[in-house]
Amino acid sequence: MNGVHDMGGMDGFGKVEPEPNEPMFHAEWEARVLAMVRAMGATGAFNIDASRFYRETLPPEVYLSSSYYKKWFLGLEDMLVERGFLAADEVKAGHASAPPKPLKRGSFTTNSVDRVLTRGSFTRPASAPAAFAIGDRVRMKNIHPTTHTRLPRYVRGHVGVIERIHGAHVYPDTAAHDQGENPQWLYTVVFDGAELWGADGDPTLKVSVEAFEPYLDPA
Amino acid sequence: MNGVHDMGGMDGFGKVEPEPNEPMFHAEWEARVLAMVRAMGATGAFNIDASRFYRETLPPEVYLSSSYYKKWFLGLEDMLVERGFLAADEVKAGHASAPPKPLKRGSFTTNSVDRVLTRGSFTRPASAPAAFAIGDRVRMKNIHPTTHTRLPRYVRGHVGVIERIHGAHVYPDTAAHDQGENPQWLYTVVFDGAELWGADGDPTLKVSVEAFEPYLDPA
Amino acid sequence: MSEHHHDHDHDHSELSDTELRVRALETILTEKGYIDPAALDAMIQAYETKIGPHNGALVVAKAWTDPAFKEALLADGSAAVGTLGHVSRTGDHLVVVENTPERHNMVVCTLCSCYPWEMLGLPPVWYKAAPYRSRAVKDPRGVLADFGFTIPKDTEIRVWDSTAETRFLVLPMRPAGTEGWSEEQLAELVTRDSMIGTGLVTAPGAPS
Amino acid sequence: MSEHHHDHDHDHSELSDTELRVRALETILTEKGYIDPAALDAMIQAYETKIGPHNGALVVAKAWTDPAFKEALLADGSAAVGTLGHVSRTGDHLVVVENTPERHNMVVCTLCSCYPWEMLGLPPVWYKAAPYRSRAVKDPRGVLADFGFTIPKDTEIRVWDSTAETRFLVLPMRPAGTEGWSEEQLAELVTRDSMIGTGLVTAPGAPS
Repeated sequence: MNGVHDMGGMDGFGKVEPEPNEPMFHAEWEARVLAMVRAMGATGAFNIDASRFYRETLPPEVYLSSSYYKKWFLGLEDMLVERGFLAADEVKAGHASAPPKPLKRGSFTTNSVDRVLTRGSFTRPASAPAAFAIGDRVRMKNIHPTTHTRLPRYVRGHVGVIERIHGAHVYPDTAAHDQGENPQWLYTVVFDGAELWGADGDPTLKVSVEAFEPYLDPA
Repeated sequence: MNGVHDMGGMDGFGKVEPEPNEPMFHAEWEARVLAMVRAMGATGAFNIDASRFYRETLPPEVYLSSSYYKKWFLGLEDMLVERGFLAADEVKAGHASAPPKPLKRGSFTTNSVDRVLTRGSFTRPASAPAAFAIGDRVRMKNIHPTTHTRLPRYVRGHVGVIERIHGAHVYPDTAAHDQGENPQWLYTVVFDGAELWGADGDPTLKVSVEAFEPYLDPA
Repeated sequence: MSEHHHDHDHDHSELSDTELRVRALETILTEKGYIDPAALDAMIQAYETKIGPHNGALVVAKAWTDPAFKEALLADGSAAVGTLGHVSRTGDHLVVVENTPERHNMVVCTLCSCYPWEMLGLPPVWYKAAPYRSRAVKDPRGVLADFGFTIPKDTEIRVWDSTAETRFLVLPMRPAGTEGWSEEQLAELVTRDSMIGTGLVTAPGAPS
Repeated sequence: MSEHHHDHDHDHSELSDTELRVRALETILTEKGYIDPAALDAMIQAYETKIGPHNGALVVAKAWTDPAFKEALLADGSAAVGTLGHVSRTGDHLVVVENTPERHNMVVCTLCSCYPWEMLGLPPVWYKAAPYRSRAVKDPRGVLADFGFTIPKDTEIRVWDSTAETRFLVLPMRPAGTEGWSEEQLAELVTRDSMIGTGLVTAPGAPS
């Protein structure tokens, strides 16, 4: 979707403000939100792509005015209600009142912690050879799905060069919507700054994105 | 600038909500804001392009969460302070404490009202013949100025056809920044929906923008 | 959810904060001698009484009943409207676009809120809000559905994005069953939304 | 102005509202039997103690002192890091990119907040906030200026937008004046920001 989350190349957000000696969490609830998201993901209630999509579909003014973990919290709550793990009236009451929904991978217990701390692999067997080789010129497709995609707006329609091939990976565009892992070849595609930003761009700039094969046309 | 104001083609803002029997103003202060903006514009404190730029440069989350006239108010206040018509401490105090700055076209009095109600003309003599003719195919330039522009992101890089020629008009990209009227030929350029939105686009859709000649390359 | 719906100003404490700030600004501008508040009153009164969709409706009704006027209107909106004594101050840049069974026109300003004030009055909140501005150029049929109507699926939809000082007025289709009606009667039927392209004109009792 | 700076949560009443909602959700998830709060405690403790930029710093220091490791690291980041006993759980998709006098690398995730947690810990607020995410791919030198440094004007700047599950770690340049230092000494110099590409590694007393 063309949401406000897709902010590469936007102006007007001001300066970057590094925070000296930044704490890991700015409030205790942030840690609980992080842990709940990871835990419920580990139970199989949702995958990482779905959780991103729920954050992206927060109302744009909420997305832009909420802190990072607030967005995580709001996305989590929406997702669990919409997928039937909670009822809206339970959220309102602050207590469970309906039976739980079965979890694909079971409850999250202390035995599950280790599994969460080990990062999963997104590589999958490929169903076909890679369509592109290192050095190939490709044009990013001009797609505008209202669903989840990882092709940012700022590269659509632009021509880049295949620089790396990462094997076939879970395809977020389908995985986010429970339409399967649908593995696709993943490439690093690199662009000249001037290709993306025109004559005013920094002449020393090169930008790459990680792009799935369905995003690419030969150029 | 690539601001959140440039929202053509964005997803996630929800349904359009028509309001039956909508009043002209939803609060009395809205009318005062409208009148102050028009009045101060008439004094020559700023032109319409500058006033748009000040609204565009409000913080994005403020832009998206403020009502229309609230944005007008915030932009007006910023603009008058930044251009030296008010001092920040006067705004804070709610009263004038420094001498006024001379106004190009004088104070706004009851005699000025009629002038405001008659819409101005933006046509100017052209300094050169039009570079394009009706029916010409043109590609919208891929420009990303951080300054004011009226070339929306969703058409940049795309190919359309010149449909109408409106004569030479004041050029907002310079006028907004007090760099002169710099008149440029203005065209209606029409695009197929599929050119803008790809294969998922409505096949019956055509979209046009009003485009100044510096935005266009032959295609 | 519309921008209006989310408006922080609807919170009472913030509303009064805005009110206070607006009053303070007017006080300062007055004390500086930049403006006369009475002139603002007069301007607001003029907006409230002189402009509005009745102006556009008269132009549409005239076009429906006077083929020569219609031809002139489509050729040069500003010039044609200028010939009508009762509609004034149109400016130089009015473009009138005609709905037909083959083509439905719709007007938007994706970048801000450009709108033909002189023909239609001040724009409604939805016209200036993000849902309409964002979707009109990409999903106009979805937008029309929000207004409760559909157009035939093979009708071309032409969206005019008002990115400059040209201003667009849609000339809607004259409804069936209005043969012989006077300009005044016809003007009564013409809604604001039909001149933006987010509504159709229907005659009472006639099939829409 | 950062997202953080504008955060509505910093208002005390809203903060407690968020706190209450977060607690309520945890209560419901617990009552439903989906989670054990003690498991959340254990997870948080692990994040607070086990991950962090010290992991990445060790990898960088090793690469500076062991040419074979460096070669392996640049060829396959995950495999090379997997050979180090003291750094674990890197996942399969680590890509290490080397800064040179000719090229400065910088990592961003424009779409969300992808970041090599296992190497660097949880990302800082600025990395996840709109100013960095929006500007890094268009005006990286402006972003570096916000961090208080510049790179030579003819050095290539390569920005890696982390739009998939690959994760990027910048291998910064080893500072002059550190000849003969041990891995442990070198690791002390390596900052988190230098491994994102928004900082340089400098040796104490050495010219930066």
